[in-house]
Amino acid sequence: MNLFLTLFSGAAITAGVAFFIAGTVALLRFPDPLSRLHALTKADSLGLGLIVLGLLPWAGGWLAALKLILVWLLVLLAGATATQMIAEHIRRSEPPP
Amino acid sequence: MSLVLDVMLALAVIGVAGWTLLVRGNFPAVIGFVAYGLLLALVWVRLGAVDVALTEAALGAGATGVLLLFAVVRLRGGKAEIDAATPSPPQRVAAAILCGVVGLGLAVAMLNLPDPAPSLAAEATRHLPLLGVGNPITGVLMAYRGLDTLLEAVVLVFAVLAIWSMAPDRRWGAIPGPLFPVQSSGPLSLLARVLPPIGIVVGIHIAWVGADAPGGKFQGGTILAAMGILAWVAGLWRLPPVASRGLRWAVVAGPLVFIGVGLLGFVIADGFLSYPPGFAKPLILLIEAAMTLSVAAAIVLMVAGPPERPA
Amino acid sequence: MIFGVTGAALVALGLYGLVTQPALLRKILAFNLLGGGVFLLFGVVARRGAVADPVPQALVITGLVVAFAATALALVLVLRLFQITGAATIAEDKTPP
Amino acid sequence: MAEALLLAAGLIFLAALAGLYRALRGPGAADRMMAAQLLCSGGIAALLLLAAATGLAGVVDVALVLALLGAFASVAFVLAARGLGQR
Repeated sequence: MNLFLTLFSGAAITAGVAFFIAGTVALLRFPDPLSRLHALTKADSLGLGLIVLGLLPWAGGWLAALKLILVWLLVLLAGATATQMIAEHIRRSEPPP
Repeated sequence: MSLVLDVMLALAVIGVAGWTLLVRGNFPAVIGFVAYGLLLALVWVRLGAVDVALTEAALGAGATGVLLLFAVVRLRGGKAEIDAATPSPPQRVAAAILCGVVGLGLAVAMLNLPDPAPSLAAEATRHLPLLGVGNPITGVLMAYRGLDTLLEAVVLVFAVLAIWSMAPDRRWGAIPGPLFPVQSSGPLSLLARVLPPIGIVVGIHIAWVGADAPGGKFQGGTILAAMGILAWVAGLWRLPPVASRGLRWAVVAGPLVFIGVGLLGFVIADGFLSYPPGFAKPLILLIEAAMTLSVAAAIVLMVAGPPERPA
Repeated sequence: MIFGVTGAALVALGLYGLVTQPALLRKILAFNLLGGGVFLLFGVVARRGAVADPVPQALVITGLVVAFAATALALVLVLRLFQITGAATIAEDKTPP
Repeated sequence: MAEALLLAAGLIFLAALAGLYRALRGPGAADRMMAAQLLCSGGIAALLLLAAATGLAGVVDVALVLALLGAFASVAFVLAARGLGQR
């Protein structure tokens, strides 16, 4: 059981890190701000989700695991709101391509 | 591996700080400064000082960012005078050399500090069970150096008064800060409706948990203040006028309770700000609760600024 | 010990910014950089013993809150100066009042 | 185990820094806001990994506070860019 857990969380965290790096590559490569914004938020919300998933078994107790999930949900809420507002800002400040 | 992480973190902090200084335009500088605050919070976690990391994260992201952004928006213009006052290149080089020497001296001093590191950790933790408090930093803040924390609570009240005194006479007693239109729909109103309840619970949790784990009144108060500012910025909460009784009581509640319990020390313990042996924790928690309220109120008022609009 | 040198570097950077930045808002930002560096030095000194020394950490927490209050007051003063004189800097007063 | 977590935290932090570097140089204010948001979520991820690796008490609380106030900072940036409220 323990081996399976270690493999599972290792895989999840590696995938999470991969998504973060993908998000950053997107930020570096994509031409216009809107597509960058889209890729960035998707990548780091999902990346964080996978990392939290990977950390759940080692969180030590149910309450700590719930707190990790709460952190992730807050980041999702925060990311969604901030992204929409930044998109609004981009739309308003630059003419559509 | 942790060494590599520390070096990266250190270079990042210095890089962002340098960038904040050299970038054209106030707006990017403030964004750089908030990033600097975030990185400092990470540095504090690496240094093992989680309480300080909490304070830096809460203050940096929550209150200081908004405060600086308000200033940036209102300080637009004034370009001509700034160029006139920019020091000439030789002056800048001289200043750079001077600051380099100061930095070097500090670095050298930091690298060979006295070998048996003088530390008060032992004394601090030895008396903790007497106080019934688990977190040594709360023990220091509330008991060993209680007077410092009391004076600091009073400093916050004075800061609010000093900011209010900047208002023109005809605006005295008015509502502080600009008017924010009510956001009927859109992401901001969603956030301002969903986040504050969670934030208030988290803020009170962190203020409460401060007795035995990292946390405390300053961190909890700052989070509550940030939630108040969010609701105010989204137009959901109208700041009360400066003259309102409730607001003034909220700001002075913390220091008053602190002084009250301190004076109580004469009667039930052996002096000002000393706690009776078995009864320390309830008193400390009472002070912490009142202080959390006052810190939150003071920070909101400091961000809002002097009274501007008639009631 | 890396963070000790970082703290010293931040103090140097903050001081440089404080001295050379003409705009008052940027001076206040530089001053906060300086403050952050000094607090970092406190943190490093606190960390040197076997267990972290709580006294400097408590001082830093108090310091951070007071530094925020000082920044808030400084910004209000700069705003007032800007409202009265229309200048966001303290240039030598060439024109008599 | 802890080493692996620290490695993951380091990688994420490196990714966040790369994004920060590019975005802070970016012309528009929107790029800079994205940089702050990326650094915030990267910081939170690194903190969670550090919490698991070092077992320090309260580090998850720091991540919680950052998650809570990170959104708030980004919102404040957008509002400031739009010019806050009326006089």
